[in-house]
Amino acid sequence: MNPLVDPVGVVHYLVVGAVLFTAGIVCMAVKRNALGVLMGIELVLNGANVNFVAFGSPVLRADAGPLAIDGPVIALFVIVLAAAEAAVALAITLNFYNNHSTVDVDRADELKG
Amino acid sequence: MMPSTLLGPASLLGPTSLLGFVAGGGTACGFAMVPLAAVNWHGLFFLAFAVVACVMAVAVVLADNVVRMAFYLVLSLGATAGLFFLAGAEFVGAMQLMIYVGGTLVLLVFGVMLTAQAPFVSIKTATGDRVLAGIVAASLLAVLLQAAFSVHAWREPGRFPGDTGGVVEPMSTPLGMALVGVRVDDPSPGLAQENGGGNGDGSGGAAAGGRSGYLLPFEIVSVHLLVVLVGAAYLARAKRRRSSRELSEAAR
Amino acid sequence: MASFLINTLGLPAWLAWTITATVSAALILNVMAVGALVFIWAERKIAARIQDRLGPTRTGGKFGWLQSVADGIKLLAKEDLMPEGADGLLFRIAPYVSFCASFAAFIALPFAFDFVGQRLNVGVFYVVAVLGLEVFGVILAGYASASKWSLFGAMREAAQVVSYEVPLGMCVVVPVMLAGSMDLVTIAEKQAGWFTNWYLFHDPFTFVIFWVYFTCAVASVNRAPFDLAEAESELVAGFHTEYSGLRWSFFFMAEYGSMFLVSALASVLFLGGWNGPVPIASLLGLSEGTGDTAGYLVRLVGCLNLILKSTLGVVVMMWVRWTLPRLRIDQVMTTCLKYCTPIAAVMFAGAMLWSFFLPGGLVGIAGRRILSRPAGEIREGWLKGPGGRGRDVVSSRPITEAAMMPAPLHSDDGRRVSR
Amino acid sequence: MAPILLADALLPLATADVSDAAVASLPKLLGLAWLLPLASFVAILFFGPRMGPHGRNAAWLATAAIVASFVLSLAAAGTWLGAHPVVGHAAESHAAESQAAESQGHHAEAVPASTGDWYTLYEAGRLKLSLGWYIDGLTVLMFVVVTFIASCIHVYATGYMHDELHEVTDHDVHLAAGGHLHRPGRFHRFFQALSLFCFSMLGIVIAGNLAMVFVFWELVGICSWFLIGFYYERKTASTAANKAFIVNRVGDFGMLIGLMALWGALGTLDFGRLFELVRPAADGHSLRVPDGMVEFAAVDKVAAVAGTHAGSPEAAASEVAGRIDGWRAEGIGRWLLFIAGVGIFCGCVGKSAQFPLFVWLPDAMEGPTPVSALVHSATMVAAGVYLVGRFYPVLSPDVLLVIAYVGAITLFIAATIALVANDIKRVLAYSTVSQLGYMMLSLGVGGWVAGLFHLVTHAFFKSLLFLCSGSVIHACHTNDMRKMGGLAKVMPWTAGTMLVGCLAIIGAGIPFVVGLSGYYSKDAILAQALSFAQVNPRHSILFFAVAGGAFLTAFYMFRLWFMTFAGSPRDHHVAEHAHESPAVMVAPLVALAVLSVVAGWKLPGGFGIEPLIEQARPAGTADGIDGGFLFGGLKIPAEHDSHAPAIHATATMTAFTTAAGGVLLAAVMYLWRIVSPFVVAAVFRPVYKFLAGRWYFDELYDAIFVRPAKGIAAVASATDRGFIDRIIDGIAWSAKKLAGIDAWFDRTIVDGLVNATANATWNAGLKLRGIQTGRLRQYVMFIVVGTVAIFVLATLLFRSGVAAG
Amino acid sequence: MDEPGGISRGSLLEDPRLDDQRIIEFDVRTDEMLVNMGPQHPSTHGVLRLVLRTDGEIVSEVEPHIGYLHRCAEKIGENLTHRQWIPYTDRMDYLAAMNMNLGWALAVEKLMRHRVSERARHLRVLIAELGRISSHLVGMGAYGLDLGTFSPFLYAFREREKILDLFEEACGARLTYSYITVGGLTADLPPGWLLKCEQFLDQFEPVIQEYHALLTTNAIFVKRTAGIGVLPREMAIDYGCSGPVLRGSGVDQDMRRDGESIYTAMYDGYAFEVAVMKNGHYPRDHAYPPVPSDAVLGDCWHRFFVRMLEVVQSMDLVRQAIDRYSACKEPLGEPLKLTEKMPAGDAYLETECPKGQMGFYVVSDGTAIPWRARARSSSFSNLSVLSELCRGCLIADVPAIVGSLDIVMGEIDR
Repeated sequence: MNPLVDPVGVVHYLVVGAVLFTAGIVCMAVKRNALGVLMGIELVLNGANVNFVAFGSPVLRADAGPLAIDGPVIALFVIVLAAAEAAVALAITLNFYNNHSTVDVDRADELKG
Repeated sequence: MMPSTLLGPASLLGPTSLLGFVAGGGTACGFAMVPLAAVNWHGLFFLAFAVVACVMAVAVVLADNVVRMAFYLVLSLGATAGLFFLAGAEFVGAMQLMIYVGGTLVLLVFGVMLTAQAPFVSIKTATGDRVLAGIVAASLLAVLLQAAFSVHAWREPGRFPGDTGGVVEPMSTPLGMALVGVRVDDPSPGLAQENGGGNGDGSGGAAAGGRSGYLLPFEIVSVHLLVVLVGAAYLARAKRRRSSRELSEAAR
Repeated sequence: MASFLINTLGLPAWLAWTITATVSAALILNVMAVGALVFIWAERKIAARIQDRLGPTRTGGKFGWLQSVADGIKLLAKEDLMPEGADGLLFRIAPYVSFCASFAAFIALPFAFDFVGQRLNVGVFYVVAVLGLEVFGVILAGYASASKWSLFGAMREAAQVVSYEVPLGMCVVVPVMLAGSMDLVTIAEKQAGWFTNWYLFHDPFTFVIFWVYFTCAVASVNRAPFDLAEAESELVAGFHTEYSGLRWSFFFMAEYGSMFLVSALASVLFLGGWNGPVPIASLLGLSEGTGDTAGYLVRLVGCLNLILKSTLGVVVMMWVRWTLPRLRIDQVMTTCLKYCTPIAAVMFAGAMLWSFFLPGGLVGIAGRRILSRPAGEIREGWLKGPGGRGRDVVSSRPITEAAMMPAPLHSDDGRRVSR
Repeated sequence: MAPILLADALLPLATADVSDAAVASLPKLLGLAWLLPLASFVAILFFGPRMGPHGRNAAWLATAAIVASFVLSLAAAGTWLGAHPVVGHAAESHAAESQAAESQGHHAEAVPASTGDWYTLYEAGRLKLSLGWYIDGLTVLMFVVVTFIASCIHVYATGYMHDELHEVTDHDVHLAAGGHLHRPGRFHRFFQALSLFCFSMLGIVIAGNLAMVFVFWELVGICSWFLIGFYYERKTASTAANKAFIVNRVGDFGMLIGLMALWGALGTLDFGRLFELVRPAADGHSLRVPDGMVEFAAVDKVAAVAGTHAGSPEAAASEVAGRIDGWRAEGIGRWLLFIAGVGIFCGCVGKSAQFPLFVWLPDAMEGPTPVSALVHSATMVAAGVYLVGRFYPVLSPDVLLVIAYVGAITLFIAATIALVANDIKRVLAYSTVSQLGYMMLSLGVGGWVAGLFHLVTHAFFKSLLFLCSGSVIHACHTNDMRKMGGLAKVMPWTAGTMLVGCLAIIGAGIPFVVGLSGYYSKDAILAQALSFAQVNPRHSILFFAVAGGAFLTAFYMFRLWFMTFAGSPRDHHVAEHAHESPAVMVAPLVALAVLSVVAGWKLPGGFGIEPLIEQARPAGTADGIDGGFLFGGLKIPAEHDSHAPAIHATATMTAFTTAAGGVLLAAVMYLWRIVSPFVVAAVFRPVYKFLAGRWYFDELYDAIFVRPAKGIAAVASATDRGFIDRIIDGIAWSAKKLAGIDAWFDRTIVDGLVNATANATWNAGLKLRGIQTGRLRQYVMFIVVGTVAIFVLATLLFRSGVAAG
Repeated sequence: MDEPGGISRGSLLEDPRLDDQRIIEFDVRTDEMLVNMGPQHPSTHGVLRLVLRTDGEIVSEVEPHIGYLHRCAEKIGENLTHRQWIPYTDRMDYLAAMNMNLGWALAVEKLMRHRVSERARHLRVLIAELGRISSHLVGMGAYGLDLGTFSPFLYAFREREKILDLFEEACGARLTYSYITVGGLTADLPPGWLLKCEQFLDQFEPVIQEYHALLTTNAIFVKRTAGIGVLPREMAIDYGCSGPVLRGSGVDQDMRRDGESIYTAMYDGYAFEVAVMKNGHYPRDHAYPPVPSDAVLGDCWHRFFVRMLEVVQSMDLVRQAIDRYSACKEPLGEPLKLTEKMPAGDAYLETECPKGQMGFYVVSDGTAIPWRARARSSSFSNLSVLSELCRGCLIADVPAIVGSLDIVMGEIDR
């Protein structure tokens, strides 16, 4: 399983995906800047994407994996939707900034109990 | 080899140290034990991209300055695109570069600039929050890694792409066909026969049988994008503000 | 080259590949660096000629041909300044980001048949995508300089490049559609033969869209009249106001590299790539696909062809720069959104209809395209592997049996489909 | 025959070696020709009001679209003819040759139709809905004819609808407040509907299956509704539109039954598949009840067979297959085939205004005249005939006989009504109905080519006649022929072209030498009817109906022409204002007039419309059909039998004499006025009143359907109010009382409980709101913690399962 | 945001969004930026410093800061004789030093009620109009530079060099001439000069069409200038604008025609038509390109175009002057010897310089040294209107507008 000698397998990608995912989660949980939270979301989506590509890759699995072309297709959809999500999130952030003069998400607590 | 017993302590140390383990451990044993001729270049590039992606992702977490965060994110996403290329998903990789890194992040940076006021460039987070998030994230990472290693089929090594510099199947054509509803990668015998007869040029009726294509999701995503475009433009639209003079006149 | 090393010199495979990769990278780096030197000199001379001057005449003896080298030495010797309030890391790294993006795009650019750093199946997209990354360095530079003029330049650049990627992408898609491939090598191969086979002359729509592409390309590499990001009369020097010395020169190298790149892309997509207007090689009975000396010679001529065409594009860009005033930012955006994008869209639709109804093109008679082929045939072609797609690609690169075989596929009932 | 000539000129383009590829391009060409009007429709729908002042440019867009369609159709015709040239039998229709040679000559080699699907909408099991095409010579011809006439009418309508370009004062609408209706012009909307109509009509023509036909059939219906009700503020117009729509639905109901019969039994609606099933090529394309229908009809026997082979379906299936021929011989399934045929024909009855559903067509004249010309003479009503022609191979002799009789009745009734009508457009409308009857009759008696040939020629001269009448109406501002007269002097072009139209419709010509287009088509029908009558003497009434119809046609057409154009003006007010129409209206008239003259002719090479239709003849129908189980001893004669000199000469002479007689009588009564029409009317007062009352069909339907329906409704309403409502009131009263008791219970006990619960919830909520911190980042943490918890739990609980994976 | 150069916010509007009725729409709430354009900036024509208050790309206010080139010229003038001050006038509008010399010389001559000889008069016209051409060439070329096109600048300088060659031959200097002086000129023209001048005019005439092609009618140039920085007629008059700036707004005023008699007498017998738009068109005695449809009277394009027309007009005047000068057979006459005794009193005279109306005021107490010497700078008045023109424009329009005003800081700061 050493990637330097053995062929790279799915699990290697899964590890990378997991790290990206976790980093994204931490980013979302730690950043007070709305744009930082947004970046965390991008990281999370990217981590998921890595998994999709890995599952569908013809290289990483000798048997082409059960997802075959579905993997990249879903990854594509994720990318596209991430772009859409980023646009909307940016718009929301700007709106928030217009109304509150800050991008600190901790200040967006008007709906607290 | 990555012994799963190491996962326990590693998860306690948080994502950074684990990443260090993955990268450092892998390289160390690779170079120490493997003769140079046996080095798997595909794997080496994988390691390089993976390390960049992970380190930069962690750097995003650790950075305070929002523009630097964006910069690290670009590097992370770019390295991920490299991973996609290595996995044979060239089209996805190119798309990742184009849309994600190119489009999304420019948008982000735009946002950063619009809000790049001195007080907001770096908003500090309480240390307690960081520690708490680190612990929770470590447990999440542990769970994810456990899941990744738990399925035997995923642990099987992949194929050597050969000594051909990584020439793999072109994926864009079947991908494009799948997006318009034709699954060329999935031959079902009945379908081919059905298509052969009847139709004049056989262009119709290919969507039936076997795995379905992605025409419908593709269309939905198209419409979704349009809606998002309109919605985003609406949310961030120009707003009319009445000047104080108008307001005072209205009050009178 | 790798096969040569392995087979003739008997080097181990890993060493052969490493050497090959290093040589490729070095070559491309040289294309960029030397290209930048040459183009800077050419820009000086061309500008001078346009402006009734002589330009550099003495450096290096004649024609001032060493002027760029002298400039380079001067830049190397210059003090590397950084403003006090700058973000050090980003300020230092920004020029390299720009340069790397421009450099990375060269990897997929074919200079002739098989003269390509890494042949990618999605070459076109890759080049356009990576080229788009160049803007990132500019934005970082603008932000990190802690100068308002730089920030202005960076914001303009961001808005401009993001907008122009839309029509640029649309224009690029047209040759992709006509060739049925995103592989730059394939696209160029499809235009082999007389110059009438070039996609520029394929139909009226492609002819129009070439000019749209060129406009958008000029805009996306920030050349006049779209050089808003560094508009010297408004923003002093825009995003690189605070840069000096080597870092500044990296921005310049990136700019000239990108200019060459978009011109080369235009050549590959519309002007037949490395195929000359007259197919001299095939008239003489030579083939570029063979691995012998004649084949290498033919490819070398093709390489010259492409470089000539690209240089022509660069020269036209310079000519434009020294002739036209600069547009205003809102006019730049108007040009993009109100003119280029709709024209590109309409031309795209037109080219699509044209290739559907008149698949043979205006003059040349090409085979039936992938669009008009029934799905079953495409599937068969795909199952047969890369060699089975369209025209048989004669490749000098050794493709092992394992690589030829796509991943085995399952039929519905789980049985392996044997081929 | 200009379009065909043009198409001929295109022939060299389609050389033999590319013919296959050329034919393969037909679906694209015709598909584009079909979709262009749709594009125009969509464009006008969204941008119509913005197209120039008052949407003026919408007309140009629509016209451009249909003209482009026409050009594409011509190209398609050229392609088709290049691939399947019409050659050889130049003189065969009039100078009879040896029938043996003939039948070996062109009947033997059937030109295959091009079929296929553009797009499959839905496919599950046997049900397949697709957009497909069925292209043969007939399709191509119809495309050319429809698009050509539509082009003419588009051009014409740009002039005719000119009033709609600005504010319109509708003098036919009286407002309650007094005065007339003022409304904005609807110029673009007219062309919008016209484009949609062209699209739908072409859709019917190109359709590759019955489902698609049905869709466009209904689309044509709705377009007709739009166009008839174009002046929807007028009560007459809106009711006429509704009438047309509802009457058509009656026919469509029958059509649905037919569709269900076909699909239920055969599982396909595809033309090519249907024809193959009904007339298998293996069987020499002879008609037989398909296996599916037999099986479907003999469902109890199949069940019995299945019962004997319980447990082995394969054996049962093979047994059934073995026995099907026997069952077929028993006649099982014939009824199903009959029902299918009659059902489809029902739809055609509605659309083609056949007896008894013809009542809508005359009323439909409330629409603007171009609509009448296009929709209700040349194309939409032709759809029914076209469908019968297209569906011909599936129709059994019994169905054909039904069709023939319906056609005969229609042609006679309509012709008689036309005798006494005074509204110029109504005369033409009844004439249309009558001519459609001709076509149906012709198809019914086996005259497939004759009927469709008449369809084409009729399309030319009837649209011509309508446009002429429109021109007259445009000039006189009245529809009433009694107010016209002597218009030939002021409107020479209109009068001349209309005379050509009248001559064409009565089939004028020099017998055996040359004639106008109607001469050829009508003679063919007559000959076929005569041939049929000779083979089946019991049904010789059909021939007499045709011959009598020819006489009546001649009479009323010339009555119309004489009353309108000849003599001296009757109403000076009208005559003073009359003027020739603008060039944009006259040009289509001339074009159509020329075509009305030449459409029946043949080129020296033997090319003509009739041979082209002959080429498209469905396989197996050339030699006539024997059999028929309902009406016994029926034999549909082969069509080329009617070309025998004996039959053909008789038919030609009959046609000539009847037509001449009709014209003569009309001249006597309306031109020379030797016999006063009023005197005739007075003498035959009961007949006149009967005819003037249009055979009282409307009243009849009113009495049979509308009144009983209303009566039943009244009874139901009374029952509802007097009986049911009472019961319900009583129930309601007692419920109210009960509710009073319940309310007390509810307030005290139930509410108490609920309030207590609510208080508890409220208090709990107050305590729990602390969790809702409003901190985004904490929520993320909660999510992660939750996810991890679920994973851990799942792993603990389903440990074994995960480990196995 | 730090406050550059110690400009306090109070000197600018508090929040223009709230008080300015015109700005009622905005998309993203952005903070305003104060940016310094100049004094070291490529397109501020010297050492002008503009403080821009911008909201994104939109300029809400421009405040010019001047004085970086102040050299106390007027104060120095109170310590020198009338003739000694002439070199100082050279350094005011250093691009049209001849016209500066002429203005001061005429003012002093007005004080002394002196008339120069005919030959000197025609020579003065010749030199002054050549000076106008050279000044406009710089203004025009530099304007192209402001809009981002470099080549026309060099084309303009190529031609200007030839004029400077002529000047050098006449007086020995290329920038600061001190050629025209009180009572005449320092020297007569050398032999053969007129021929060279005519040669220059002949080859220069077709070059103007080149400028029109590259600038005046260039689509991008028109887009950048037409309708930008519109200076209404009334505002131009109110702010005391003059010269091409004033005429570009459609005001028909030219000191050569409307000035005081001592100045207008210089142009007696010369035929020229003031370059101003009247009844919708410019005087068309030469082949000019048509006015683009989106140009508004008073915008940058018109200001630029008026200069282009005046170049041709001046060429015509130079030709006339050459004819008259060579027809004059009388001697040029020596410049005045300004002795101790000067008439007491004061004199003020405005002349039409290339940049506008340049006025010199001299007060004499009877000694050889003026009691007061003052200059009324045309560029100064023209610059004052900048704040009005730039309100609400884009950043890229600021150089376009500044360039169209064609200011010279030496004249403003003195």
